[in-house]
Amino acid sequence: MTLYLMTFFLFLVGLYGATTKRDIIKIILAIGIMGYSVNLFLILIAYRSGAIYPILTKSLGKELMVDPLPQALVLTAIVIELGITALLASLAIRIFEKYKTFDITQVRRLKG
Amino acid sequence: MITPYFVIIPLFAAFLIALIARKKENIAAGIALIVGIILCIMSIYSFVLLSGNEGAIYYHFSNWKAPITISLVLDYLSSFMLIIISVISLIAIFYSLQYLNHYTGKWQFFALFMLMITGMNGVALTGDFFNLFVFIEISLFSAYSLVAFGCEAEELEAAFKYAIVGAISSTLILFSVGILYSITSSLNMADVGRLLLNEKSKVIYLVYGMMIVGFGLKSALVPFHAWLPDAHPSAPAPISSMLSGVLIKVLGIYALIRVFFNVFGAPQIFLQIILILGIISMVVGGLMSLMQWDIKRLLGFSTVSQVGYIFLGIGLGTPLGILGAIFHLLNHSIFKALLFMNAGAVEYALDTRDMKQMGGLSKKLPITSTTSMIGSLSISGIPPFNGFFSKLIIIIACIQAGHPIYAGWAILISIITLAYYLKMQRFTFYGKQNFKKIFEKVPFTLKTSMIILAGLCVISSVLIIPGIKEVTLDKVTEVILDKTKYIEYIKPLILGGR
Amino acid sequence: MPVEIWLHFILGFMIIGAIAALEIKDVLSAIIAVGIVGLGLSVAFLFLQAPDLALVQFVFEILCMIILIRAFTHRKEHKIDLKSNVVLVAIAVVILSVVFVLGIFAFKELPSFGKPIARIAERYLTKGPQETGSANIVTSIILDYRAYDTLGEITVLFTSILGAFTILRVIGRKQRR
Amino acid sequence: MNEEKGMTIIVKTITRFTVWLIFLYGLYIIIHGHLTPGGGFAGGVIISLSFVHLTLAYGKDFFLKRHKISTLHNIEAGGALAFVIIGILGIAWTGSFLANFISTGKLFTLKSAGVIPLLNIAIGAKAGTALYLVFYYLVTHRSFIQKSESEGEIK
Repeated sequence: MTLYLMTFFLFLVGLYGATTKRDIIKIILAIGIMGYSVNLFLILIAYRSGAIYPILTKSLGKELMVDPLPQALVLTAIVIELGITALLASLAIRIFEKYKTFDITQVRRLKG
Repeated sequence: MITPYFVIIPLFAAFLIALIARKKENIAAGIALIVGIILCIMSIYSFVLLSGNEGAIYYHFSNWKAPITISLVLDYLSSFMLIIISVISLIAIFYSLQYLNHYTGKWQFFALFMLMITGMNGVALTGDFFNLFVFIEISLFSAYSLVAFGCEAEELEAAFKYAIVGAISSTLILFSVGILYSITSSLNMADVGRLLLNEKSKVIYLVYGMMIVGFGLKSALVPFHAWLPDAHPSAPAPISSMLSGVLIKVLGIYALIRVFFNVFGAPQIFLQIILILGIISMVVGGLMSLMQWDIKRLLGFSTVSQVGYIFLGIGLGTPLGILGAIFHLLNHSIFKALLFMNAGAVEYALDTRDMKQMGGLSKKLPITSTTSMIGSLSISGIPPFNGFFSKLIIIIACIQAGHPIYAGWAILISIITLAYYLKMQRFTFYGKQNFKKIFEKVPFTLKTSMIILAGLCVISSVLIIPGIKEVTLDKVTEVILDKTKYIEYIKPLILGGR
Repeated sequence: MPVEIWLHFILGFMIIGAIAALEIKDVLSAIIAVGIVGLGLSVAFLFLQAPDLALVQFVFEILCMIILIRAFTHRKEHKIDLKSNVVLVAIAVVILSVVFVLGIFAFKELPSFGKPIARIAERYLTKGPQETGSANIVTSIILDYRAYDTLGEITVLFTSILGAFTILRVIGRKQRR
Repeated sequence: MNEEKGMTIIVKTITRFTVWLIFLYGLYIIIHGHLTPGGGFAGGVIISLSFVHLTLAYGKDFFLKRHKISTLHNIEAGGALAFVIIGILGIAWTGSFLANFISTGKLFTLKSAGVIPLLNIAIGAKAGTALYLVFYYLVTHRSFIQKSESEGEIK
């Protein structure tokens, strides 16, 4: 329970960074932190006390293993996170070229 | 079994374009056009096919049975969304054949377009929560790149804002999927719906909240709408019409309907929230549109307002309200695509989007002017066109459900809609001529696409005639309201093998 | 020591690292701080019996750090002593604290740590190796039972690379006449 | 760090030995994905890291003298296409997309698990080249575009 709450807290730290920071690089890092916390949460809910990793080896008999499904999901989620980082980084580089700044409050030709 | 091909064909096309058509732009365009036609035929055929299959076709991947693997569910609602996606995207592909003359990187455009269709088709078909998340990401990633396609400063800025908002909302959705997995130990939507029937924990409200915020951000409900008026106008015109016409509907509205009606069983708290937010977005979007001078920004805010109508219909929760919402969803995708294409044609001819520098275009661009008039009249709800009927149904549904005040708001905003579209017509196509010269005539494919969509504005009103309504729109409404049928099919297969 | 205590320790470390990354003024230090959070995550995966993920997270973190450092730190003009808007920070802190308090009530209802329901998991664990022939059950899930997700995953990667390539074109529009 | 010429002679000499180790480790991870931890994606990232290593040590032009960037693009799209084609072959054999249509073989041997190793190799080829391409475009953005414009690669 406290572990879940700490993960949730990490998620909210990331959300705080993504909504309030002015620096584009900080926003990208904050999005990354949110991704980490979700991945950790998915693996936390998969853990079974006293269980081992879900890979058979010849020497092992029938032992309790952790839930493998969330691990498969997190593998996909990590790749997606890498994709969004790459895309955001390339957008940030182009924005820097055009505006000569990483300050989101000065990147403001649009009024929305 | 045609179900998986809706994803496989555009995906294959995208990879093929990236492999063989990198230097040959005409081949890329040709592949995209062929795929568009194939998907269009397949989606209409799928709707016909359903009547012989008791209204639902299930497909399981990798030769396993449902909760173990991912299942695709093709029912009337999915098929309806597939038709909207493929028809609008076919017209948008045709439109962009000549619209892209002024852009570089055609093959990237068509490859990303194919990936966007892949993502949306995947979302419309999937019956699995995590798979929903993956396909949302595919279509969003291509949407970010296509918004920034012109590589101008404003476009990059809009794409960055869109990407940040999209990343936050996707992370929220993934978190809520994790919580759902923890309390049910399943990812299949039907299975989760079945297990939640006798689940009374409070954590489900956290899931509701996260899902409403997550999908609300994608469908631009009002407290979460700030990205839309930047992102949609910045894209090239065919992409604007895809984003406003189809993407927000599939990723936002369709996903919300599927998750909350078919899986969670339309909880009352959800309906209340959606109803209130829908009315707020209707009003705010309408009032903001009145103040715009950029023609595409005006259309962007108008989208916020019309999405509010759709959510008003859904939030009522009655069969009539949902019928109106579904019909308005279809109509809005047609006329908003048309209006964005008109704006694109004007931009193509004049190289500006400022309405103060236009005026008197009706003589120079007669087809654009006429079709734009049809689109404007449809969206503001003038009788012979489709927008009138869907708005009328929503208003009647409001009164029937005992909310005459909401009906009043809907009528008021409808008048405001007429006002700002008349303003758009007055300053763009009629009145004093303010532009210096027309750079270029509107090319053939642009004209043709606009004429087809204008025709559809009239034709789609046919769907409401008794007799046709029963076999089309009513079937879709039934799927939304019938939770038991959606979750039923999973029962005999629990933990089955091959 | 039991796993829980180690995990509390690592998570605390990650939270501190995350806050540091968001508040540090220097770009390079901020990126490295996030890198440390990611490596902490990798260690946490090891404790939670997910060696696949620990490996992927580890190499992913290295690649991400290289990309971010090379992309952002050689821009000399960039200064990062930006103050956030005080009102915005106050609003965000209030809203997020409310969400956190609501979260305390909600997370109580989840199955407690170490005791998941694992309904479908049993099926994968007992029959997976025989049915797919793969000793690594995570691999058998991502490439056999749920291979469609993996197709989606490589498509996401493909899209983001194509998108980055599209965005990094220098000239987006041809000159108008 | 000089982008054009790379690092000092010491770094270059050590790189010459280590880069092969990294590359082979990545290959091992990909091929043994169904037996040990790791798989196509992890191995692909490691392979791309070996390319990144080369680029950092020798400067960005070193790698491209040997392999044209379009080859990497072809491998990337080809890997993705191979995944889809294996899936479609599943339809042809068993009637279900992405089905495991090769016999699963004996557990714990390299030649087991049907199509899983093939899919791992496809993912590895795709991820390895794709991630290197991302690194390459982001880091050498400006000069790459100018160079390829003069060669007429981007119109």
